[in-house]
Amino acid sequence: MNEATRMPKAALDNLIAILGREGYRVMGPVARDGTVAFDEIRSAADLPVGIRDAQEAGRYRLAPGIDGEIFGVVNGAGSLKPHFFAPAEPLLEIRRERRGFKANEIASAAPPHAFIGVRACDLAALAIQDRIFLHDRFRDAHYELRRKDAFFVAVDCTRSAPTCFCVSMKTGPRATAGFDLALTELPGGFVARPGSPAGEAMIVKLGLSAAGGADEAAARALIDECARGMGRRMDTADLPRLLYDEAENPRWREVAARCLSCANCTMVCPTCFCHTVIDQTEIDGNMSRRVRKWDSCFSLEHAHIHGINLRPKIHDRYRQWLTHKLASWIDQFGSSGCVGCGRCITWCPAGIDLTEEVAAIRASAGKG
Amino acid sequence: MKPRVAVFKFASCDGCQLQFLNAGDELLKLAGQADIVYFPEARGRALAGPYDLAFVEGSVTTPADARRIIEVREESRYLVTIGACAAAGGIQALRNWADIEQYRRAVYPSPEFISTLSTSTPISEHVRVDFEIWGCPIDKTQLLAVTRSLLFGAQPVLPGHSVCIECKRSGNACVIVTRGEPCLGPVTRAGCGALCPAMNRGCYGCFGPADAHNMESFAALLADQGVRGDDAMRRLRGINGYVRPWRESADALAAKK
Amino acid sequence: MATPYLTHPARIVARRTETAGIYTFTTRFVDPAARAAFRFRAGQFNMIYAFGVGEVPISIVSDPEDPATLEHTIRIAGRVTGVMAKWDVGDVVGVRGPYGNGWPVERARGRDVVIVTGGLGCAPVVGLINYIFRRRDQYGDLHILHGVKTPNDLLYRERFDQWRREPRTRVYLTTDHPDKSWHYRIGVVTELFDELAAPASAIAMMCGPEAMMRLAAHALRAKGIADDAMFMSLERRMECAVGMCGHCQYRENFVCKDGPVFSWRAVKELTRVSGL
Amino acid sequence: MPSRRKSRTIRVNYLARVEGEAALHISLRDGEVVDLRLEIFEPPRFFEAFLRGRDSREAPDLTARICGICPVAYQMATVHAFEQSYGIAVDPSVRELRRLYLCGEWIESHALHIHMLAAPDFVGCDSILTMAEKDRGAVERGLRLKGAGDAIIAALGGRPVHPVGACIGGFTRAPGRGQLSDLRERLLRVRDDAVECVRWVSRFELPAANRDIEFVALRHPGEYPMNEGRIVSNRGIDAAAADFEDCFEEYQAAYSNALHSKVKGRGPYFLGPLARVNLNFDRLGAGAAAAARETGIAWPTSNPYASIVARAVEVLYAVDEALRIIDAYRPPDAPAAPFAARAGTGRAIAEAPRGMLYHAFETDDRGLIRAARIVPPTAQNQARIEADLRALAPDLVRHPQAAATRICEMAIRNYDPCISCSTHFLKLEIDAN
Ligand SMILES: Cc1cc2nc3c(=O)[nH]c(=O)nc-3n(C[C@H](O)[C@H](O)[C@H](O)COP(=O)(O)OP(=O)(O)OC[C@H]3O[C@@H](n4cnc5c(N)ncnc54)[C@H](O)[C@@H]3O)c2cc1C
Ligand code: SF4
Ligand code: SF4
Ligand code: SF4
Repeated sequence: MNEATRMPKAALDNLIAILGREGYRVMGPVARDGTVAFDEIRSAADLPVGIRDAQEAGRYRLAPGIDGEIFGVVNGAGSLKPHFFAPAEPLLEIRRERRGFKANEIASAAPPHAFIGVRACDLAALAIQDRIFLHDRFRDAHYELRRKDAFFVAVDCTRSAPTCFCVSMKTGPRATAGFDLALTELPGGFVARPGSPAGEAMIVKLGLSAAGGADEAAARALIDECARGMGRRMDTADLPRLLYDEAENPRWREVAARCLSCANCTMVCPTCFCHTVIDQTEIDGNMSRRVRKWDSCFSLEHAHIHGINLRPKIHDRYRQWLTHKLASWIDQFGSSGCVGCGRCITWCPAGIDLTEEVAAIRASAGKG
Repeated sequence: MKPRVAVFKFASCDGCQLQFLNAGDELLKLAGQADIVYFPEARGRALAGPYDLAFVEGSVTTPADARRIIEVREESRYLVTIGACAAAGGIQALRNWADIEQYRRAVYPSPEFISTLSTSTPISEHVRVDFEIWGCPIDKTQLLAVTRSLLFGAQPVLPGHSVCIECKRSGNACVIVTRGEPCLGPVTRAGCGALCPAMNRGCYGCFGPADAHNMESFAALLADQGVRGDDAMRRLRGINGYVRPWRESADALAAKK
Repeated sequence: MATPYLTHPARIVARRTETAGIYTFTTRFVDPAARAAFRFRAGQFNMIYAFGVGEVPISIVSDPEDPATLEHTIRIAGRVTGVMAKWDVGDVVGVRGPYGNGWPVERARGRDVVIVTGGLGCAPVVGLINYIFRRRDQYGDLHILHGVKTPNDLLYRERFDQWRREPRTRVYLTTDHPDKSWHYRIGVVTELFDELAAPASAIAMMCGPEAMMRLAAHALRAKGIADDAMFMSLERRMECAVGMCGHCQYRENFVCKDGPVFSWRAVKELTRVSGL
Repeated sequence: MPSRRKSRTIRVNYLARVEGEAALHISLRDGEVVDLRLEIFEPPRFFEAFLRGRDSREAPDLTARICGICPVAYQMATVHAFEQSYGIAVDPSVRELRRLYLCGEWIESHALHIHMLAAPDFVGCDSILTMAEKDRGAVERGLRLKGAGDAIIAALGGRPVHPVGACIGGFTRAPGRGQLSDLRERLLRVRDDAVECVRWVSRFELPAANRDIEFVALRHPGEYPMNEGRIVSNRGIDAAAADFEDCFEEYQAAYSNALHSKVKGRGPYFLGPLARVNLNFDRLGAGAAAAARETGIAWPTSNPYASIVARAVEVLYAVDEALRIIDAYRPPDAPAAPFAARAGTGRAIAEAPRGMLYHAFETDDRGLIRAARIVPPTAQNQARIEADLRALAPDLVRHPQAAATRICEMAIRNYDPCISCSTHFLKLEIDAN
């Protein structure tokens, strides 16, 4: 395993076709309304070829990039998250019966999905969601059903957005786990390497032959250069302690003055898992669906208990989000809740940047 | 006995009560659960109160209506307002910043025939309101959910969070971030399903303010986007312009001018 | 594989009014298999579902040795519990659980137990007290401390009087604002600790407003009771109870699975900061 | 002195099953009408006043709020007025989409009126809810038709009431071809309902009446009129839409918050489906025309009670027209034409479900509105409604109160008055240049 092969760009269509024939719904980044999101693709032409993204805090634009470059767009707001942990889905259907009711699970019967063009940070994020939905004390049936048969074609990052900091979070830019096949895009083709038996089989099906040393070296060089040029960084040294100790740092209030409490950061974060479950009941009162929807620690309802709100102020909620993400997550799940994808920075309408907030708290630590 | 339901109208466009009729099959099912005894738009025979559940559409804009709403309250066990007019005074509350005499004279040849108050005010400024459904118009699904909850004898709940949450759940491209266009989503209450961003435009706030909002930061964001002060003021002083956080924010912008 | 959200119909077989606005429901799972499989520990809770309305966390107050019938004492607080007030014998409700860690009844064996509650009374400690009475010889002296704002807030007056008559049991009651009917102590709950005659080896278990529990912990510390011998049951919003929905987070803890009972040592630092 | 016995006052408080609030007052003395007042106490909302100073770009969102039942027509009249003022030429595909959008509103509004507001009269029920017990099939057909109309509006504007998609220059988002295919399926399914609906209403026992009526509607050289055309009447009006104010004048009655209108130098006029069918029968298209002929009514007809049939014919027309548009649809290059605001005046008419809706706006060079004038169809019909009631009045004394009320309501309902939109303000000066 792990032997690098050479894959011509034209073989991508072949890959998509094979996956389609094998029963997968093939998904890839598709440009729409000025950004990209994973959507169904039928051929490589559906991908944002020759386009690159320009990202900054609170700003995202697509613009012409390099001719023929297939994976020039780093990412958009949509990660893998919505495809496994759905933004809204019914879990139970509860029917009233003559005496009482009966609760039935709603099975989601979608075909398995294959994702093409997944970045290392998103694979890392999926592994984190696996911890929550599959490897904790309880397993989430809906998540598991979609997760178990998925196929992943990763793409190593040879270019980062200015908002990226996967190097700091040790999740990229090279895909190291969680994929079936990983591609590095070179000007003239891909270097492909398998990450699973299914990936190895796919290399055979595609008829790829071993890559030359030069190609491998070129791929490495591009990835290394991307790592060196990473737009942002975050000093993670002893972060949990820092954030716990600085729970009353004045910076929380300062950032809260800018924070809209709109929850965009948590919605785009590929690891955030908060959700709410509500009843959607037919008007005749005979059937109720228990529906799960993404929730956010920025909503007021999130910490409401009868008679009190435990996090009434925006600074309480901002601190909850950041402290959970970067600190208590480690206590809970053994890894940081941040993979350094930079989405929360780009998609915050107010342009709040967590790396800057952490740096500011670090700089003023102990002085509050 | 089935609960007695009434639908009242004050100053409004009828769009919210129309949602009952738009409910189609669900309206017929509702009729099996409750007696809709007063609903002039849909039913010829109007039965007198008391009512178990009253839906009130529209704002109070005339002296007669200011008296009528008190009667409605007295006749109703549980009073739910429907829509932006009833919850915030509606678009017609723009008169609250104007000289009503001028309005009246400017537009009617015989202004003395027109009986009107100088303000358009939400129902809650006149009587106790048990629950408010926001939106211009209200969302049909929310209307049915609230009604169902009340039929179960439970206090209704609707989300109070921002439109952004719905916007991201629907996978829309954020118009602020991708286009630099102003959008009221971050300070607006969810409920519409993030309709405007889905239609490729900024939200104009027809569901009123989200319960967690930061108007100061939002005003700063508009300014950063290059929205002129008077334009920003108009955006906030819209369909729900008279509701407190937006009113104050717009007034502050107007004062700066 | 079943979703952890799957709720199981259970029939109400008895309903008792404790006091205005507090009811105890005895339920039995409709499905015999669900009934047979259910086991719980003292202090664990269930998610109780009202059809079409919602689901809330409620402690199990019956005895773990009889898991076939479950008792829940519910205080009518708001939307979901408001509907529960109308429940009656024969009604079918949804139950899933048990969740949470429960009281440290094993650790307390052979020791004096101090129980501190406050406010409107706290169902979980009633279950705990009953648990201990049923195994009276396994525990040392029982000290029950309870503080209320006004005498009207003392909801289980008869029950306190009844406990007071039990052997090796002392009940300490106080109120901030007494009236003529009040013949217990006057003053804030922390002053009760002056009278408390419990050894440093006692174990303390508390349930009630967090501010009160914090004060109690400091008072007990002064009595020489160790931080890790004091336990408190915390309340957070819960929607899943299985550590997935995120609502009950209390910094590094999920109250649903790491709690709801925490040692004072674990949460001492946290309670210092408001809004966590 | 006329004897008191012969004097009779009929008061219908809160007209039922009209959208909005109104009451009718008729006093008769010896068989003569001495007083007849259709009081519209829908409180004034001062749209024309508060629109001043607002940005023209927000206008489609604001004018929509005049009426929750026909917001699309308001948006269409508004955007067309500004496009005229700003000299914007819209993409031909956008023009078609706008017809589709209005088809949606005609279908939904007419289906609502026919099944939920008017039919209960003919079936002898007090509402759709009781009618559902008697004739479930008809009610369900009405709901299906209404649902299909709503779906068209939602496809282009996100939701059926106060849709958000229309803007000056076009739409904020144009649907792809694929997105309209579901709609197409749905319309195909309700086409039979539309045909059946025409048959159904033509079986109603319509009172016979032959009145001297001036019918007014738009007329377009090649199409059944919707957003464009000239103003025409059966008494010889033939004027450009922009010359609306030369043809008609408004006056105020003390008892009503809605202004009345008449043809200048003449009298009341009749707008709406019946006027449109009467004046544009030759543009109805084969399907709708055939269905109209089968009803046995000799078109044009001067019986106002034929309105309900005309309305049903228009439902069928709108379904066919919507299908035609969808089949020929090519997405526009851009959903909206770019434009720059400039100082000027624009006037436009849209055929709302209830008839011609006139908008005129004057803007400054930033695109802020300096003056607005909105003349909704129900206000224009009000004098005509009163004329019909006057014709009925002498006969009313023969009927008991309940029956008399019903007769009046039926006569009023011919106009499907949308009373919330009939309230507006006048005396707006518009610089003609
Ligand atoms: C572990 C645990 C054990 C509990 N045991 C008991 C018990 O034995 N008896 C008892 O009467 N009460 C108990 N409670 C409190 C009980 O769960 C709340 O009173 C109840 O959730 C209030 O719901 P509501 O809908 O009536 O109130 P509302 O104020 O209308 O609340 C609306 C929603 O907020 C959430 N919520 C509100 N309060 C709480 C809360 N305190 N905890 C969690 N979520 C909340 C729920 O989702 C609720 O549906 C316990 C709480 C926890 C966390
Ligand atoms: S916290 Fe921000 S940067 Fe980190 S994973 Fe979430 S969205 Fe990406
Ligand atoms: S488009 Fe508007 S509502 Fe949607 S995320 Fe952006 S700011 Fe929020
Ligand atoms: S996005 Fe905003 S303006 Fe648009 S429909 Fe929703 S709440 Fe109303």
